[in-house]
Amino acid sequence: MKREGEVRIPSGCAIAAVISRDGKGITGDVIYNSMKPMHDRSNGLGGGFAAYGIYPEYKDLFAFHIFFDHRSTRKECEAYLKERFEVVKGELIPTRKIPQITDEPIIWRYFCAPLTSVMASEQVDENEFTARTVMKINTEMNGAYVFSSGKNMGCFKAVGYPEDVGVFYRLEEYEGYSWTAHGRYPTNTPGWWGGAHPFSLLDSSIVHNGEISSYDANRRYIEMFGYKCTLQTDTEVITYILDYLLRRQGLTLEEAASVIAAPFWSTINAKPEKEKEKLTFLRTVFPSLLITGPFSIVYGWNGGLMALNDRLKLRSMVTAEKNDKVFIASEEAAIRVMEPDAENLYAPAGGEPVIVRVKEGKF
Amino acid sequence: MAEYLIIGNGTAAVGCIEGIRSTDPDGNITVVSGEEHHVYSRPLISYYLEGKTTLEKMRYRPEDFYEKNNVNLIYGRAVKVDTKKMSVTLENKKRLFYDKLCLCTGSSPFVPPFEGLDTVEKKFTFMTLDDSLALEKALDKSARVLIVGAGLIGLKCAEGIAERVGSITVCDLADRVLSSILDSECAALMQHRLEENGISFMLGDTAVRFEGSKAFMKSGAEVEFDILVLAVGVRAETELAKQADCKVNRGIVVGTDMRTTTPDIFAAGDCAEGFDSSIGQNRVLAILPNAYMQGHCAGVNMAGGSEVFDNAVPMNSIGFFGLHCATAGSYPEDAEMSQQKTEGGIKRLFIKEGRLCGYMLIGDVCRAGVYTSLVREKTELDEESIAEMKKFPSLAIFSAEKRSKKLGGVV
Amino acid sequence: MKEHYIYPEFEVVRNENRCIKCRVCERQCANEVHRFDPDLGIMISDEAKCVNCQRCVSLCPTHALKIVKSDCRLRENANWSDETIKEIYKQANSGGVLLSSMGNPKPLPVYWDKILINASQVTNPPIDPLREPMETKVFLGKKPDKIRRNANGELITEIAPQLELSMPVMFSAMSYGSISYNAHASLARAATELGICYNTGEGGLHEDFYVYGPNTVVQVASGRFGVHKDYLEAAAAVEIKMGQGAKPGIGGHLPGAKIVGDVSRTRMIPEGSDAISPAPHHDIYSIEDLRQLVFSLKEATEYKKPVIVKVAAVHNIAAIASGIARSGADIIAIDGFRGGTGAAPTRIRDNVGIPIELALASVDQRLRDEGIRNNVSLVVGGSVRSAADVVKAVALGADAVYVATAALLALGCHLCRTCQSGKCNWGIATQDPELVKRLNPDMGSRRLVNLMDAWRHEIKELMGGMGINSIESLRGNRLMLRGVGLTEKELSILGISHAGE
Amino acid sequence: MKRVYVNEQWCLGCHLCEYNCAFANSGLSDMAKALRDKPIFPRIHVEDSGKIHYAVSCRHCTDPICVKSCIAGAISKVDGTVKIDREKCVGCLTCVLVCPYGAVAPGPSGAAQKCELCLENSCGAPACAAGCPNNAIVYEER
Repeated sequence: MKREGEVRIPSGCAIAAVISRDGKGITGDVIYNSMKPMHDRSNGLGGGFAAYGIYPEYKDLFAFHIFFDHRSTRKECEAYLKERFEVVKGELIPTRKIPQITDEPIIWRYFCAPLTSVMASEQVDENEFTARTVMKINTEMNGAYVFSSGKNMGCFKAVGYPEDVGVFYRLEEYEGYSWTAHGRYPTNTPGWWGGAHPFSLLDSSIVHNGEISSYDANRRYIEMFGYKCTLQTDTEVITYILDYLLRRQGLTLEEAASVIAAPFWSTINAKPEKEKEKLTFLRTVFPSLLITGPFSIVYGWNGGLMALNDRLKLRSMVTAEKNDKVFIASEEAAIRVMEPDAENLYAPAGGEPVIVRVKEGKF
Repeated sequence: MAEYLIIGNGTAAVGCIEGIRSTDPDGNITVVSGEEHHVYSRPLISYYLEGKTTLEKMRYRPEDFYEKNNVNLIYGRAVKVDTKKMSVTLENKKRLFYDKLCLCTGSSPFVPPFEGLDTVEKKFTFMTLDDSLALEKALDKSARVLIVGAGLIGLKCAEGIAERVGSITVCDLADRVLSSILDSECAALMQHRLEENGISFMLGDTAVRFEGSKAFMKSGAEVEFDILVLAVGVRAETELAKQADCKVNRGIVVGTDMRTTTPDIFAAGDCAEGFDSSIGQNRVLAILPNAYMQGHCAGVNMAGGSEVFDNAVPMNSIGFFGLHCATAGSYPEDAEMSQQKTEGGIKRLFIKEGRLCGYMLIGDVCRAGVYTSLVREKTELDEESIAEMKKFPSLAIFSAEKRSKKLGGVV
Repeated sequence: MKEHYIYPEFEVVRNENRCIKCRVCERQCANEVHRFDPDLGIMISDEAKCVNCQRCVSLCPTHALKIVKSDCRLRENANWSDETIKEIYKQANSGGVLLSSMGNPKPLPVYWDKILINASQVTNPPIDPLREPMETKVFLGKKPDKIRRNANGELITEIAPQLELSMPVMFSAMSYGSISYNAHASLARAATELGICYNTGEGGLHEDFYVYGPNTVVQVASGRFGVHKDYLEAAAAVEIKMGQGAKPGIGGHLPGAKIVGDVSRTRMIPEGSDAISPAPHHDIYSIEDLRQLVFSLKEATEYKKPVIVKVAAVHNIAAIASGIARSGADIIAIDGFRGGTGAAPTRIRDNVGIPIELALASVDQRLRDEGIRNNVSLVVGGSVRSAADVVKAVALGADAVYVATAALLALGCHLCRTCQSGKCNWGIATQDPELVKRLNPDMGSRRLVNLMDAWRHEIKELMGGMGINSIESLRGNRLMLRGVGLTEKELSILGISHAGE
Repeated sequence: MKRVYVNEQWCLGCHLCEYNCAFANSGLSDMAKALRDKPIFPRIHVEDSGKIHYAVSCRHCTDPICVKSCIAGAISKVDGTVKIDREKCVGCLTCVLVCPYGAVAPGPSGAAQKCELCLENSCGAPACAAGCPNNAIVYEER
């Protein structure tokens, strides 16, 4: 069977997320337990998490999480990394042997700082430099796959049910202010660890439930700007789109949301003149980044989360609050596990972004 | 509520009723009918004899006409008008008061004082339904009929009875048939068709004396007959008008609003002498369409509306044994005549000062109304239009702009 | 010299049991095929004059007529077809270049028909266009590489001029002269009602149609007919015509007989003079010359109107398009080899150029590979025949399509392919006032609007099936296409997988 | 009320309206059967004058002179439509004499006939307009 990247694999999913607006620590068991009631939304072929604020001691270093097929690949990859980065620390990611998770690859993490001289010669900033490195490894180095590359954050994913993946990675031992989770229901994957979600680039991560119909339009557009959609997954292309719009074009989250889940022209035309002008501009300039077909995503970055549905709301997604915490999940049941007394349960409308910033963005 | 009184129950009366009702739905209308019939069309009496219509179908308006128009119909003969008291007295002494009076008294046959006429057993005039019914009783397959008068009435009578009698002779002092509407050449065509159908003519000749079943002609000839029909002419019924002090010439003089010279009295139909736009002066135009339109105009004005009928022209459509003839307007001596012969027919247009003033069509009368309207409207025509008009009657005579109004607008 | 007799191509079959001798066929045939014989009391036909335009068939009130292909054949020969042989006879008779009209009729591959469209099942939902909004609006024009903000951090929303279309279809260039006033009126009115554009072609813009300017693309072709300031200013966009799919590499020739009255005035050339469009623009012998013309036109229109460059699909189209995309043009229009024409040498029409499907796929990919796809919008034409073709073109990467033949068919054209005769019985490809009036623009525009409304509905249905609710998400979405019966090479050029993959 | 209107700009002079009219009023269901090898008596006629063509049929005048002129009282205007009672008509053709459009003509029996908008035949709406290939004849409110 072909794995992700060789063929486009549709899948259904479960997603969940929690964030503390005050930036308070939340342990990983909170999020992986929330996936249990949504067990049937996954099929054991992929589960994963993104956690923010988990590496405070290395918060200024890029944290690479990498799967290796083989020891020799690790050596080769490490050599390449060292050509471009100062590797401050490299270690195995601690895991727990459990019967539900098997056939694991070699899983390492590296805390690195870009070599300024190399970076200067490429005339790019550290983010672009790091992103290029990730693309290079993932497209050209067979058997090595970088699945996390942000600062003070990390993705953890595996083939298996998400609640088991959480136990496998000992997530209860990590404390972060924001977590997202994903359980996957792919229809024809052999089960490749790299194909599990979240998908991330730098500190951006995406968990996504849906199957977008605009995929190839989006992919062929975004690939003009140096991105390579090696996995052929929605999550990958959405991550790149957001990276392009937010980091490269400098759009705000709200603006980016109105590109990828653009309001209908009839809605735009009913807006006040200034708003109308802006929305028309965004749809005119970035028509190929409109995403159609069902999706519910939670986009994570250092300092916040954004939940967004496709403009027709073809996938379920609810949000709720309790004190400083905001919860997001495909089903209310997941939220009730995290916080039985959650309040202000809300189903965001299609195309309506729900944006939560830690400490109102002054994080 | 206004009291409208109409003397007469013919076409003009119907026009008058409908004219009043178009303006005043409520006023009281009284109609005095000399004939004890529902309103019928007098020109149909020959068609009745011919079998082309029935008494039933001859009704000019549906059975419920009076009812629907809320008209009080009285059979009787009006004999006296009192303009001071504004009343009309009937033969039976009944007095009817009016606010507005319309005289639609029509005309009656003119019978010259022939010597020995009283010796003729079967003699008829041909004007009313009763005339027609009386004549019908006298008809038989071997009867010899002498008709005095080769005008419209005489000839229609001839056509109507042709299949029901043995022979018909028509005499007229004029040298041609239909002398009032046709010139000699056109008349000859019509005469020919009549002759083909067994009718004989003695033209330029007329009866001067009768003895039983024999007529003695001016020329000295003698004609034996069984039935005599007198169709010499008609006279407007103006007696009441005279009483009312209306100005009367050949008919009751009316303006283009159908008022007589006496206040509150109107006149319409064959009794009236209205404006003939083809000659620019008043004259009696005893034709049915004219009667209706005058009646309608009178009715509207009686009811306080304002209607003007100022474009009456003489016109006739008549046919004998399948040969049709249409005429309209006047035929001034100094008009240019454009002539076209057609198969068994003829077309003559009389053009003067860039206008069509009259025409005669024998045979093909298709779209004759286009010509009639040119006469009626006195339409000014340029050379191109005149050339087009000479070809045949069509809307091509008009400019594209005028045509688009006619065919693309509400008319 | 007596010419060789060539048996007529068509036969007129009249059902005498149905013919009522109303003579409509006689009155409506400008080729004078039908005639009433008063002595015989029947209608008779001169079949040698018949071009099979079907006007008589269409108007015969009792359906007593049909036109059939003559079965008088030469001895069968797989190499020497009847048509080939008859063309030789014609040329031997006349010594002339053979002329034809409309698009290439040869049985060359139609790739649209070898491409199939996807639909959603289970893993994501099809969308019902009757229930959900379904958007077809597109903006054609150059898109900025980078957004800009003002001092307050607000987006600066000014961008290069865009052509807004309610659906990704435009009526392509057909000149006034090659088609009639009423055909132009129909196209202009329909485009306006539909919120799309029509194209003047190279014959100028009749003064009556300036009112439709916001829905008009004006063309500047090698003959520069009718080009002046007001003409450029009236338009929504200006198109430089470099070539035409039906006759790449050659110009045009409208005979002086058609340069009469309004046509002469609109083209700004004397009555009766032949209108010759040179093969090249004589001020464009290279790509840098094109750039100068593009900017001349932009200067003339104060950078307020997008400039389209139209080229025929030829072998090196991807590189040509890349050059155009860098020339300052806002839109590239590519015309495939099946595109129509009012007159073209038969040999050129039938043998020059390449299919639009392949040209489109390679151009779209090339511009993406070079990262300049956003510099230009891509409009393709050359036999887009249905809503399915539109959907396939957009999924291959087109921003919009140009249709002309389909529009003419809606106006009554029966593809008899004798436009060059000027005796179009349907009032389209003619300047004879008696024939021109046969096309009532009230009906013509209504039929065009109907056709496009129908296509719009179908496009929405197809999009809905794919789970796509806006045309933007279809553009370049080649995953929605699969090939059938295509070689690896064809699939790779089209950038699509084979059905079943 | 809806009437038949003619725009000569679009009339091709094909005369189809005459045949459609004759067929519509024939009471038959097959046109060939109704019209083949017979003289036709349409209630609309096309006038051809050089390159100008236009069809003429009853205008259903606001103030119809034919109604006023009919000697038999056979013509009436009902709900805006001018109609001829063929039973009452005696064929005197006074209506032909007065109609300024030439829109009345004798039918096969000699009785006058004219367009009655196909309201009472099986078409239900004017066959001339429905069959006009160029919308030169329309049936609409103006």
